[in-house]
Amino acid sequence: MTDTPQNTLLEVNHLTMRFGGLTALDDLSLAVPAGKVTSIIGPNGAGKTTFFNCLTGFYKPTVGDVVMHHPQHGKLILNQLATHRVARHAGVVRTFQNIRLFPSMTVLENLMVAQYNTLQHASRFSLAGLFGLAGYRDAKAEALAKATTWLERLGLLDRANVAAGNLSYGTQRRIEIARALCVDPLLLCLDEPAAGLNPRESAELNELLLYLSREHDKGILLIEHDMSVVMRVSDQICVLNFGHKIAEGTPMQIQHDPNVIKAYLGEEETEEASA
Amino acid sequence: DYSVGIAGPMTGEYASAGAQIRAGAEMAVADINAKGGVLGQKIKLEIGDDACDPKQAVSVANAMVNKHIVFMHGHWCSSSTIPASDIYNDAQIPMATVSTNPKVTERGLKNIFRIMGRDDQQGGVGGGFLAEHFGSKKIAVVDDKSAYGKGLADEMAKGMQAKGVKPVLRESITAGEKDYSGLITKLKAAGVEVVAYGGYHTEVALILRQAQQAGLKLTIMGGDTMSNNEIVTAAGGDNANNVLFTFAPDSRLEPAAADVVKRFRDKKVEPDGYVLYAYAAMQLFQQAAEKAKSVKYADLDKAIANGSFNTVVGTLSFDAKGDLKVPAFRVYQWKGGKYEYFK
Amino acid sequence: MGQFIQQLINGLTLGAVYGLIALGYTMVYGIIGMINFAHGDIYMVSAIISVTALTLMSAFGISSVPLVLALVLIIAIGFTSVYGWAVERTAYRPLRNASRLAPLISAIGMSIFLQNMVQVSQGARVKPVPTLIPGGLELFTHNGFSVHLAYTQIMICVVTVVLMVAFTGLITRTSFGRQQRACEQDRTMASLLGIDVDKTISYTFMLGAALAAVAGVMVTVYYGVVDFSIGFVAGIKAFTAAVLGGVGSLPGAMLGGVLIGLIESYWSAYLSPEYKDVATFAILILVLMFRPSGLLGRPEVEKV
Amino acid sequence: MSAAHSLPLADRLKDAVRIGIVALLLGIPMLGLTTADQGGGLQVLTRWPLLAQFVGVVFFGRLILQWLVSHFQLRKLQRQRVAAKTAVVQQRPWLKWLGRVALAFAIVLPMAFSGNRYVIDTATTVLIYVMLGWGLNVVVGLAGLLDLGYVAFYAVGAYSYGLLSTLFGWGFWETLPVAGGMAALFGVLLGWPTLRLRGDYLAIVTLGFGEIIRIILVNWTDFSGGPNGINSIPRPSFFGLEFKPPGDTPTFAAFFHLEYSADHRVTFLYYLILVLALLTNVFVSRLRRLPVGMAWEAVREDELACKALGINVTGVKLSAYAIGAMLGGFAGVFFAARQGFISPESFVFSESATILAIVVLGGRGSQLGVVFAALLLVVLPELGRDFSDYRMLLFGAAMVLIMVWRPGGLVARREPTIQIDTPAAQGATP
Amino acid sequence: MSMLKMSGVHAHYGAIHALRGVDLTVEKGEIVTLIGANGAGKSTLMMTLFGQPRASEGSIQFQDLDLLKTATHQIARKGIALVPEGRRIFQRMTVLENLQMGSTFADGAHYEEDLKRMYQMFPILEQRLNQRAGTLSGGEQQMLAIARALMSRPQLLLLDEPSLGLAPIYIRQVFRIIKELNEAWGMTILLVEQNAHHALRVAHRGYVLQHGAIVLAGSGKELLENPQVRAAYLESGAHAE
Ligand SMILES: Nc1ncnc2c1ncn2[C@@H]1O[C@H](COP(=O)(O)OP(=O)(O)OP(=O)(O)O)[C@@H](O)[C@H]1O
Ligand SMILES: Nc1ncnc2c1ncn2[C@@H]1O[C@H](COP(=O)(O)OP(=O)(O)OP(=O)(O)O)[C@@H](O)[C@H]1O
Ligand SMILES: CC(C)C[C@H](N)C(=O)O
Ligand SMILES: [Mg+2]
Ligand SMILES: [Mg+2]
Repeated sequence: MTDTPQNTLLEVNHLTMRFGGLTALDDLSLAVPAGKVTSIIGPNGAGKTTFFNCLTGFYKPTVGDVVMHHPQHGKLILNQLATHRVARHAGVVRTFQNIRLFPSMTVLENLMVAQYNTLQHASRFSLAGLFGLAGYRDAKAEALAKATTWLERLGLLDRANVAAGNLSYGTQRRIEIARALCVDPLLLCLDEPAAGLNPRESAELNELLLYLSREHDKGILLIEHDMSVVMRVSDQICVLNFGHKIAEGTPMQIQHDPNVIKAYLGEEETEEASA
Repeated sequence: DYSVGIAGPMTGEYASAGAQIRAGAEMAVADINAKGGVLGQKIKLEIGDDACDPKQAVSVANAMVNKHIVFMHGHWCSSSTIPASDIYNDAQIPMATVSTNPKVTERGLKNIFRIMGRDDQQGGVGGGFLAEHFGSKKIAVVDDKSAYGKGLADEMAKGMQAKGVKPVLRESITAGEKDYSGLITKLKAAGVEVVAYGGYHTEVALILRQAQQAGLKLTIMGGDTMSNNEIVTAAGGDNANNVLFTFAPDSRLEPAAADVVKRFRDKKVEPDGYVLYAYAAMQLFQQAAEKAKSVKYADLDKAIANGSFNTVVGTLSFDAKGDLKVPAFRVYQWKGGKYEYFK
Repeated sequence: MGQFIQQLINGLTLGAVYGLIALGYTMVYGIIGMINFAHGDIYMVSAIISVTALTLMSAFGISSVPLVLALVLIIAIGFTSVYGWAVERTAYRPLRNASRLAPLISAIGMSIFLQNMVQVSQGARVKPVPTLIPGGLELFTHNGFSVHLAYTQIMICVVTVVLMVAFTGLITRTSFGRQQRACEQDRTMASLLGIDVDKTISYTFMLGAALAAVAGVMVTVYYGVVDFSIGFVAGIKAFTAAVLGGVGSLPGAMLGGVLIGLIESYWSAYLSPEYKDVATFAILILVLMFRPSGLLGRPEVEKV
Repeated sequence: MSAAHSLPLADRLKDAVRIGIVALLLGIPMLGLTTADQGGGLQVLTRWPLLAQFVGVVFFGRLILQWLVSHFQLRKLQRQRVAAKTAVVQQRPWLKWLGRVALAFAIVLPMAFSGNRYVIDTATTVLIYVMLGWGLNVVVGLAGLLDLGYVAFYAVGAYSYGLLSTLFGWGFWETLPVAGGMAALFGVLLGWPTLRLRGDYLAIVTLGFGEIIRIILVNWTDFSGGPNGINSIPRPSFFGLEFKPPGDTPTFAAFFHLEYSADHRVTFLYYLILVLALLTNVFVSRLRRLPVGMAWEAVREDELACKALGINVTGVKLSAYAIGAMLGGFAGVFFAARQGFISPESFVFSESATILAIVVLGGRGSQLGVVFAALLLVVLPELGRDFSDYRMLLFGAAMVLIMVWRPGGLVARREPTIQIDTPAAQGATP
Repeated sequence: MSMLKMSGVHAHYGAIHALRGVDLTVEKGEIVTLIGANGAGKSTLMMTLFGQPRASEGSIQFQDLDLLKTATHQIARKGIALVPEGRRIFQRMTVLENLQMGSTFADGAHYEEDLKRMYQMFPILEQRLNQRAGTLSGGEQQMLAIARALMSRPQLLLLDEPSLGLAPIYIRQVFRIIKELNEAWGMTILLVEQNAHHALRVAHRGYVLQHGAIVLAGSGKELLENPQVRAAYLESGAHAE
């Protein structure tokens, strides 16, 4: 990789995860640069989601570590942090492959909950909030503004007051992305964000991802099977198979890597993607 | 019409006691009304269910006040009687009760009259009796952790110790459970032959049964609640014959009660336990009202406090606290399905 | 020593009774995924029914113990499972799609109802039956303490183990068991696969009630005294047993029951019987702190 | 099962016969047969006429019900719908209105029923339960933590006041915050070991916790008075004025030149709990709109998602326990002050069950629903006192029926905590 | 007679009117695909066939069976199987048990053979046979959901986004399987897909659903070439360039 260490946001060292006899991740090392989109692809069961789980504290890796280079807090070893600290302290926020919204809360509430830490702080652990002090009111207005901005950006504004669980699958996917954005992550980890979106909607997603990385300088880790997304937005792609890294490089390199074609893309796909 | 109230556990675990109170009071009211009522007025009976829960007892008491009752008999559980009596006192309603915990009359309330002895008295009698008759055997004191049971057991222990007999074991059980094998093993290991028990009869029956199964022969000394004839069949076989208990003199044996007893039996109600006490409470009210020629609190209360009344449970008269002047307690023994004075 | 062994026997028997009730509890849990507070009362109903049945037997002069036992079991199981069915039909089925708490509350209501129904219709007085199987073995005497093993104790333990094995097989090995589990996990999906969810749940309740019925008969025969209020404590103990062992696991229910039985019997024999329930709950809490899904419950690894 | 049009008579008869048979089977062991102690042993008694009546009632009842159902279903069929998975309602002005009416009624009640001690006292009980319901609602309704031992905190509050007042002479108002704090502490104590538990595991642990507290109160006689409880707990005074017959201390009646009446205290207690309850309501409603409140609900919905968003689930849960417990503690202090006598019998499991039932019947998370449910669950058994034996029977049946009638609770809908104007009122599809 | 005929079907979730008069037919032996934007009602339509939610108006006929009057589980036993949205596998059961669930009401005689067939189609499932299904990866779960539906040997197979979460190499495999099921086994298939390219290519006919109503119908080829359809559902950013 050509990234200088200063540019590296996240560093994965020899990560291994075993479940009983099954090795889901096998000695994975990887550097994720800031402000760029890094995609993780690989066949089903390759260990991609497991990688996210290790990264965000949901699983404790068997071997290895994940280091976050945080501009303010310095080096943080993510796999030693409690799950919620990964998001709160290290600024690494994820979405889930199986959507996990708060189904009976409205879309807007989902987005407000995401700003819990900021708001809780502003409410002085509820005291200021209880008495409706100005500091809290301002913070709340700000949070609301942020939520509406992202809703608008994702074309969801008209659904703001609907219970999240009552929406269709594709809509829920987009809400989950908006919710993650409301946490203001440094590194955004998206697990198959385009699943359930039609080609047109995926195209809109592309725009969003590029906008986030280019304009907001967010680091993005992307797991996706939709090549029209991956090839379009990635700065760098890492391919996993059986928990091993089998290739790494730019979209161009990956598309033509024979190992990747054999294990993942299949023969025809190359034609199609380059068409 | 005059309304009088009775209250007790009509539902819940001790519902059978509630049924006794109810049967007694209903018969008494019917009898009194048949003879023309009180001061020319009929009596109407109000029934309250407190399920032995103090909070419900308060609620029942308030409801009774609202129904403008002029006299109250209840509640059954001491823990219900205590908070409820505050309310009757506030509302100036005289009341009779069979609750035996000393605190019932120890709080300086003027409106409460206990037509039964106190736990410290019956415990003293029971404990003393044990010391005299079974002093050479190993005795354990057991209670069921209820206000009534624990108080009684403590008093029995005191009564024994006063006569120089020390219990070898002091244990508590949880009422409402079924398995007392732990207790029995413990008794057996300690070589206990006699148990002074504070609590209700259901547990005693189970303890006796299980002791028999475990090959342990026990004699149990209990309090007033053992007068319930459920214990005979519940204890199985002739186990109940090993149950001794203290209770007020058996009014069923008194000629004065013979007629009433017979009528209860005709109605297939065995007038044991608290049946006749409820009957007597109503008689107390009737006689006091007749004497005072009024059902106003001041008059009625004074009449009860100073009078002496002939009832189916004997002659009732009260001391300054409202306790019975002559709280005779006798020791009984179950014999072939009936209880009789210990011989 | 003698006392120790005696308490072991007592504790195992008590534990077997808890376990037996817990089996039905856990089975029903396995299908509706929630606490069936009325289970203890179903057990109480069956105990009352078996008292009536036993009394009938003696009225008819049937005296062969095995025959009496078999007939009483059949009668109790038969009638009690109808109760199980009816409870499910009235208090649970209408709440299929409600929040998880709704059936919990209707179950509490049902429990109050059953208890008072029995009180009103059968009377509040305790119901004793004569000892059906008297006697037992005198195992040995140690320091003047003779260790007793009653025949009923043997019977209870054997029956419990047999039922546990049989029902474990039913649930883990048969298609019916799979259907039950499917209904618990996703009722809509189960029906999309052709499973008649209502029927499966009804059958499970009837089986659960049948297990409670066996427990009711055993307890009636063992303790000889039952009344309308015995359901509550038994229900709580069984519930605790099921959770301690891991809800949904039948061997777990058994293990939990036996553990609680032993804790209770040793605690009350050597320490203070007043605090034996405190000990039980404290141990439960401790166990759950380290094994949040009970002793034999499969830990819920949630894949995200 | 299927969308039944009105059934032909034969089918309806068949159905009723089937139900009748079930009734017969249910009835035989309970109504048809009974055992009674006829001196020396049980005897079986038969009551066939009673059984026949029962089966008859069920049979014809079913027929009529069937007829009613199929009659009304015809119309319902046309708009047969499945309820949306989760209902969020934007605005329901009539609810607010209903709330106001309830409040107004609560305020004038003692005037309207002045002198009727029973009504005011029952209303006081209702309000205690309302307050308890609102407290438990934080834990169960909002945070989704099934708590079957809520009565423990109620007990902590009650005993705090009972002990502090009888031993150290503390007054009602001094004790209130201390007891609340104590209860909150116990809340955290209970919450801490149960953080990882879910569903029924949590339920039994909380139930056990409640029992542990009760058993300790029963057995630790030196501390708590054991089964005898604590007596002669002082009643709260009106800013130092006691509710007593005229005597040496300043009394309420004397100060206001009123004739002494026992009703003054009852009325005062009523208003006291009304104020406490209303404060609770304001407090909880505000909290619900604050970040903690939203976090409670989010934790209820999906704990893992909360963690992924950086929410400290432990803290959120503990705060719910602490606040719920604190409110229970306040209610406990009031209870002790009102009763003047407390004993462990008042803090049994069935109390927890009642409070939980109030929350669920009310509709989880609905403040107003709790009021109606408390009213129902307190007043129903009171009304039933005249039925004596059948009282609890009817109560149990009513609990089942209400739940079946309104599975989501009396006021089922959840009000969003925050809303914005959305472009164009939405139809069904995006 | 058509295999499946829906006419004028309406469905509601509470106040939400999700289907607004859908007319749709599927002939025996056809592959019919249904496309539409998020929230158009595709998944609702599939579930409505099973009565979850039950249609509030209109009629649904499966061969000679009136589905509106048939209980959900009866419908499933009549030879319709669904791969639902969100997979809905039984998380706490093993992979094998999930497959057995699928064959609960199938003819037992084919059980072993069917199982082999599934292992052939999705070899990974055989490797994971005794793993709890909830711990499978997303794509593995999707394959399991498909296999479970096939285990019942349905006459009519409903697939709600079967390619969701699958790697490209498997997506092609799934479409191959769809074709094979249709051609070699004569299975009738109703398919909902976001991957409209693929779907329309294998389908004989297609429908476009919008706001709960069918707005367009035609052969797969026609729809692929329809400019409106292309603009609304097919053109991705990459293709538009
Ligand atoms: N908790 C677990 N227990 C056992 N095995 C697991 C667990 N979690 C994951 N696995 C296994 O590890 C492997 C990797 O799973 P993972 O979810 O990371 O795959 P993935 O790359 O995300 O695949 P997909 O693209 O299908 O989502 C899978 O084979 C899965 O079955
Ligand atoms: N359980 C539910 N409760 C209430 N409304 C619902 C529910 N499920 C779906 N809806 C609504 O019904 C409409 C149709 O949803 P449906 O899931 O059928 O869409 P879809 O076409 O499958 O979309 P997608 O492509 O995103 O899966 C949407 O407006 C959605 O918000
Ligand atoms: C025996 C009964 C009258 C009740 C018991 N004596 C009590 O006071 O609680
Ligand atoms: Mg994955
Ligand atoms: Mg869909």
